[in-house]
Amino acid sequence: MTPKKFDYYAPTTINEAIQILHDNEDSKVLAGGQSLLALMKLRLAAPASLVDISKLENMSYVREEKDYLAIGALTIHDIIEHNQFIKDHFTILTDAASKIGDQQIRNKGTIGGSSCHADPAADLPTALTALAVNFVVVGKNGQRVIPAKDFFVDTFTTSVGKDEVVTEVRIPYLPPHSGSGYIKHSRREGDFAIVGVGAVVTVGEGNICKDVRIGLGAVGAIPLRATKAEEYLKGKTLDDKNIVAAAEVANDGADPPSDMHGSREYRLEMIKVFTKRTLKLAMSRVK
Amino acid sequence: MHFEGTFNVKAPKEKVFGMMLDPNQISQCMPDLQKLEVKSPDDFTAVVKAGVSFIKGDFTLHFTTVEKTPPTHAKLVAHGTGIGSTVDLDTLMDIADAQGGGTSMKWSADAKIGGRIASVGQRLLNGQAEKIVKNLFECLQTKLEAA
Amino acid sequence: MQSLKTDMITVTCKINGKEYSGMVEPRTLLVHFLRDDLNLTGTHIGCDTGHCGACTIFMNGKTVKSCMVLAIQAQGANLMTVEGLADGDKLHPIQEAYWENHGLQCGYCTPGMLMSSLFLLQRNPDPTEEEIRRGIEGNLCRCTGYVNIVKSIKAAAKKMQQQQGSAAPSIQAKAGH
Amino acid sequence: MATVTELVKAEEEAKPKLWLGQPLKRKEDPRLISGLGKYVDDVKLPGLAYASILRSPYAHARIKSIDTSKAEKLTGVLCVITGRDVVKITDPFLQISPAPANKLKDYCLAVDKVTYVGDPVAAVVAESRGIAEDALELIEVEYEPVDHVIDARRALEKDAPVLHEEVGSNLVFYGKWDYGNIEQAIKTADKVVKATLHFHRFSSTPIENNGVVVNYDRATGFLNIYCNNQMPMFCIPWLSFGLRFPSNRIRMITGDIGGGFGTKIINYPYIALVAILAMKTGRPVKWTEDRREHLAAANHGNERTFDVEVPVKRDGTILGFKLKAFDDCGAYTRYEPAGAAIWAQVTPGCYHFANFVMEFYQVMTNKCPVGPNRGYSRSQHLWMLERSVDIVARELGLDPAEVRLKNFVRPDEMPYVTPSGGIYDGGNYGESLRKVMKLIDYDGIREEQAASRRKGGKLIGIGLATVLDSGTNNFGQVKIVNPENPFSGNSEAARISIDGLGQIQVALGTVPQGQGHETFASQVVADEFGVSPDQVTVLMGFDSGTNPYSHQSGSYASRSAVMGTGALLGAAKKVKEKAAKIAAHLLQTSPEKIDFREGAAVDRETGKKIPLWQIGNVAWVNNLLLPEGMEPGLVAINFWRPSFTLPDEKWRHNQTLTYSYQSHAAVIELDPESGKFKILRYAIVDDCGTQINPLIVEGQVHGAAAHGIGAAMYENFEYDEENGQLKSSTFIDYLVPTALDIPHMITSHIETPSLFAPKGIRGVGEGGCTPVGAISNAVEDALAPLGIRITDSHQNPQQIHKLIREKASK
Repeated sequence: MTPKKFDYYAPTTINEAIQILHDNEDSKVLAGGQSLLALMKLRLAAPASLVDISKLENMSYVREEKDYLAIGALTIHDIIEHNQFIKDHFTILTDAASKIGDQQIRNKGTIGGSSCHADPAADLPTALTALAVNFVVVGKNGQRVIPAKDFFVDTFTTSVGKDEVVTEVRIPYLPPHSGSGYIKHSRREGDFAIVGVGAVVTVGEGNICKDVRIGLGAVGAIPLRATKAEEYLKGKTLDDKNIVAAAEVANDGADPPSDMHGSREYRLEMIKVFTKRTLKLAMSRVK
Repeated sequence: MHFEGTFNVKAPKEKVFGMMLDPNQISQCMPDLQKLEVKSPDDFTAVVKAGVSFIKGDFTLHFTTVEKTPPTHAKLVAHGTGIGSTVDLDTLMDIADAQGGGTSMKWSADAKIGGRIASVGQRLLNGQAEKIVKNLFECLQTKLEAA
Repeated sequence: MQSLKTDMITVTCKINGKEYSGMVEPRTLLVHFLRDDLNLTGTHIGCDTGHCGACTIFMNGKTVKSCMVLAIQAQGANLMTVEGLADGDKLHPIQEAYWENHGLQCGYCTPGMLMSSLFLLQRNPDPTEEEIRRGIEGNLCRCTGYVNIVKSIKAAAKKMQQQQGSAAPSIQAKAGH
Repeated sequence: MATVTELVKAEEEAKPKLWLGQPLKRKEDPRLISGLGKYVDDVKLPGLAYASILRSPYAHARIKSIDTSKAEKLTGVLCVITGRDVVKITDPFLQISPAPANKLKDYCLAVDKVTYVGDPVAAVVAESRGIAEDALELIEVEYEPVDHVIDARRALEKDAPVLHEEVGSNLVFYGKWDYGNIEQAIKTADKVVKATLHFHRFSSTPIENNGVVVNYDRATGFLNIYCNNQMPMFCIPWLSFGLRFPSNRIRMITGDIGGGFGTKIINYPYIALVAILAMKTGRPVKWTEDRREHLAAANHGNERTFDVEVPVKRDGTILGFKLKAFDDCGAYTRYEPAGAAIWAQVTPGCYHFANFVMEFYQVMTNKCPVGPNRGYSRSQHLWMLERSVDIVARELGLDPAEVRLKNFVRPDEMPYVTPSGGIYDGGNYGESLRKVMKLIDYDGIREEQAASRRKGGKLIGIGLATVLDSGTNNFGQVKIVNPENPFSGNSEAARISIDGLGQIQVALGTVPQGQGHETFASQVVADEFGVSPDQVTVLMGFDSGTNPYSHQSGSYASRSAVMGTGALLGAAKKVKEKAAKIAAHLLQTSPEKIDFREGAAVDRETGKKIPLWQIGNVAWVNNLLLPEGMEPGLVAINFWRPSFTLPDEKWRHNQTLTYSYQSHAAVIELDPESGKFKILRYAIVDDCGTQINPLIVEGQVHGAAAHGIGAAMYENFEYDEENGQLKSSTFIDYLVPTALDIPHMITSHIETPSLFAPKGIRGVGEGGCTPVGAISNAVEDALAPLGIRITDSHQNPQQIHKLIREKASK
């Protein structure tokens, strides 16, 4: 299996990268390549030129900034999975990263690449949606910041411009008494989700829900927020009764696809089941 | 995959029928038209660039009108190939007077996709195919309203 | 900046401690470069989509699937393949363990399996069964049902601990540590 | 003075130690763990060119036109061929079907019509893989889709689309097996249990795909074929007649093979295709199948639907089985309809009933052709039996273990003759079931299950299955499907030589794919000559230019250990007889007094010895010292065949030589909210008679079980009703179980030597796909409180969830 021919560029600075993307019609950024190269080998994707940004420096880091945790776009899943600060404060991200593909894929795949690939069934985009992260994007006219809710536009499509590159993911710190988790329902652990649910909760006195964000994967063209369930829970006690009631409306607005592993109907049901479980998991981790 | 829809326009039946079977009009509503060869109004070939995001390529679609009873009914059949895949599309159009004036256009499309895309893209296929077909008819509707 | 059109380009990298270089197309996969151009046929191909792990090698200290990496991406990289595991005629403890515990049958997945075993044990010298199974999740085997592979890795862990890294450092050097 | 223990030890050492039965480390492994294995894709020849194949995107369509001109013009392309070219230079492959199905015209490329997604349409040879694949994109094929059919029953209907007009219908074979008196049994039964059961499509998908390298040597006129076919010499008639090429100039070579499991038996169309390309281009040509090609078009296992009626007594006694089977063999017959008869090896399974009727239909559909796959054709039948036994137990309110124990054939009945003429060669089925139940603490887990049912929540299920693992087939069976078929029995060849320096070399016809033939053969031969296995060299792989063979040689039907040992013992006997004569002549004693010990021929009485090297020296180069009139050389080829018979008028005959058996027990925990379940405990007890090498036996048992677990829980070739597309055509959707998906297996053995096979060895390796039964039984057991019946061999969580939902809504 050989990809179609393409031109290859390996810029060493971000500006070079942007220039090449700008100058070359039908060019595509290559980060970890764990999804893109497979599609190119199957000859479903055949970009005329490939811009390999893996040689760019200072794009792989996990850094504690004042208001947010900054993760470099070229940070591989394996680093995220094992980062202690992330484990302590954003367990949802540890859950998601550790469930991506397998060890070799986690050794090569990057958070930026996975986000830009925007497969609605992938693990990270769902978790990042629940975390309401911001994506830092650099282009010809400098830098801009895209909130997760505006980042994912359609299947395999983001709001990142043709000659822009994602450089960093910013995760706002959670207030005290927060907990989070991600659960993937799939046939085998490393598979794409039949349904993936990420949840972040913040509670006050007596487990009153101050804030909750629920991200849903594999339920439409892009990762969704279960807004109706979120609304239901806000201000209520996060107990089993309310969690179950919220889960019942979690699939509101979801439009899942069908395939041999999960029909539309099955996925709509699983959204409820796994929203319930993920909320409980997140609650169990509140600290 | 089966898709269908109905829309009403002011334009008279004949006009609607005419536009729905006019290769030049239809092709303008196809995704990213590359080339159009019209042998006859009932037999034409269009090359379009279609797909999902960067997973796209040129499809050569050969259209023939197999049923035609002006101005109320027509059946358009298309066979096409591209990126190691095949597309077979059966489109039915039924045109009638709408209650309260105007014309109602009822369409349905059966799409069969085979080969490389079907073998890998199963999870994504339906949604994207639906988008393409729906866009096509929405585009025709706007054209009719504009006309 | 490395930039080229679709014509051939030279790749130079270190494999199992030796310098190699060759001409490739940009689209040449690393696994084909290793097998077809450098004749390192120990690394195998079992699927198209990065699921089977038969092509697993070390790239700059981490295991990757060499069918999911372009040859040019290995420019200047430090690679280790199964051919670099033994120290001359002396088998690596992991190889011994697979042999002694019947951790292979047809042997086709074995080179990749050995690479993943090494990565796992370098990182976690005393893994639980669950950790072992997770560590080789990216390597499919159709002969053994994994039972004796898990057994082999447990045995290898013991051997490597006993040897107190006498063999390990040289491997790690080769693996780019 | 020597202590008692020392004396005992000395005594032990004095006994000749047998290598047979030792857990010897494998001789193959050093090269395989060092990356030095020699697989077909590793073969490189000067001037090697690469082939790539264009395949059908349609399930069923006419080819209106193919335009290869653009592809031919691409730089680096050497040649492009289509079905139209192939028809001119080759003949259709042999068919083993009866008329009219034998009229089927099967070529290595589709001619004018494609009949499944993946059907080869054209082939390109180019200077590189990449260019060959580029060229495929430039071939323009105009198809005219026609109606397709992917359901076997539907394919039999009068108005169903017909795949191959020359055959006239989609029926390949119909046959009725009728033993005892089933109607009488039904009359006298307390109850007749009925079910319709579906066995799904899957395949063992070896990690190494198919591959072929062909070098046509114009100087010698030889076709040198490097491949990974499991029965290369069995393919010769297909290749020779198909290619119109003399069989005595076709040389078949295999090296290490990256797994086969039966799926590499019917790759001869690809061998033929590459041979044509090599002859056309005058270059050595390599084709390496990619995974998508393998999944779509290599070899699926038979899909089969059963209508089942089981007359039973209230106490659980099974009086018989009345069956209708619809076997879906896909778009071409290839090795079929062999599978339409091979299930009959295990007609009653381990059970005692005498009344049996099977009406068997084998049908072509627009899907990938099927062929042998680990447990070939018996898996389906054995699963049906095990599923039915559990359904019987449930309907009678009895414990499934109790029903099995009640109906098992008893040890005191061995050798037991089955209604279809099978002769079981010993075993204790009851003991193996009881043993496996102990391993999972059956009674304990039943109590846990009861407790958890009272509590609610996760559902625990327990599944049992005891199946036959028949080995060493009698090809006489294919005369059942077509009396004209020119094969019967089974045979294998071995050569042993002691050279001029006394070194022992062994060559076999068996074609290993990881079963350790170099190791087991060394063990067997070492015992014969009183040497250590290190002193025996066994040629790796197979080469018809250097290895002895029969045209039934190969690794299939769990036969190599048994057939190989039979052939080796015969060859050793011949060599030893001659060596003994030489030794006796040199020692001036009689051959009868000669033993072979510690690498020498020893006079039993005087203890005088002649080392093997000296015997070899005399036999070959110092031959004036040979006894008067003895021919030089010390080498023997032996052909061994089991004593089989042809089927009688009711198709009764012993259909395999050995009948190993296995009992499996699975404990699962099922999540009713998602339908997903995991295995909590898994245990296996197997009996393959005398074990040559327990390490290898254990490995085979593990591997077979993993295939069954994969099939039951993950692997499924699902086709789209609407357009006949294969939904699982990459490893993204065809789910091969990982180390996280296969549980730890507790294994134990019973060792009942075979009553018929050499050294009491029984075949092992296929395992009868036992887990498919154990797991579907466990799933139904978990869902028993809801009264759900499992009728499919594949357990997909969404399907289980659907069943639960349907029950809940009632």
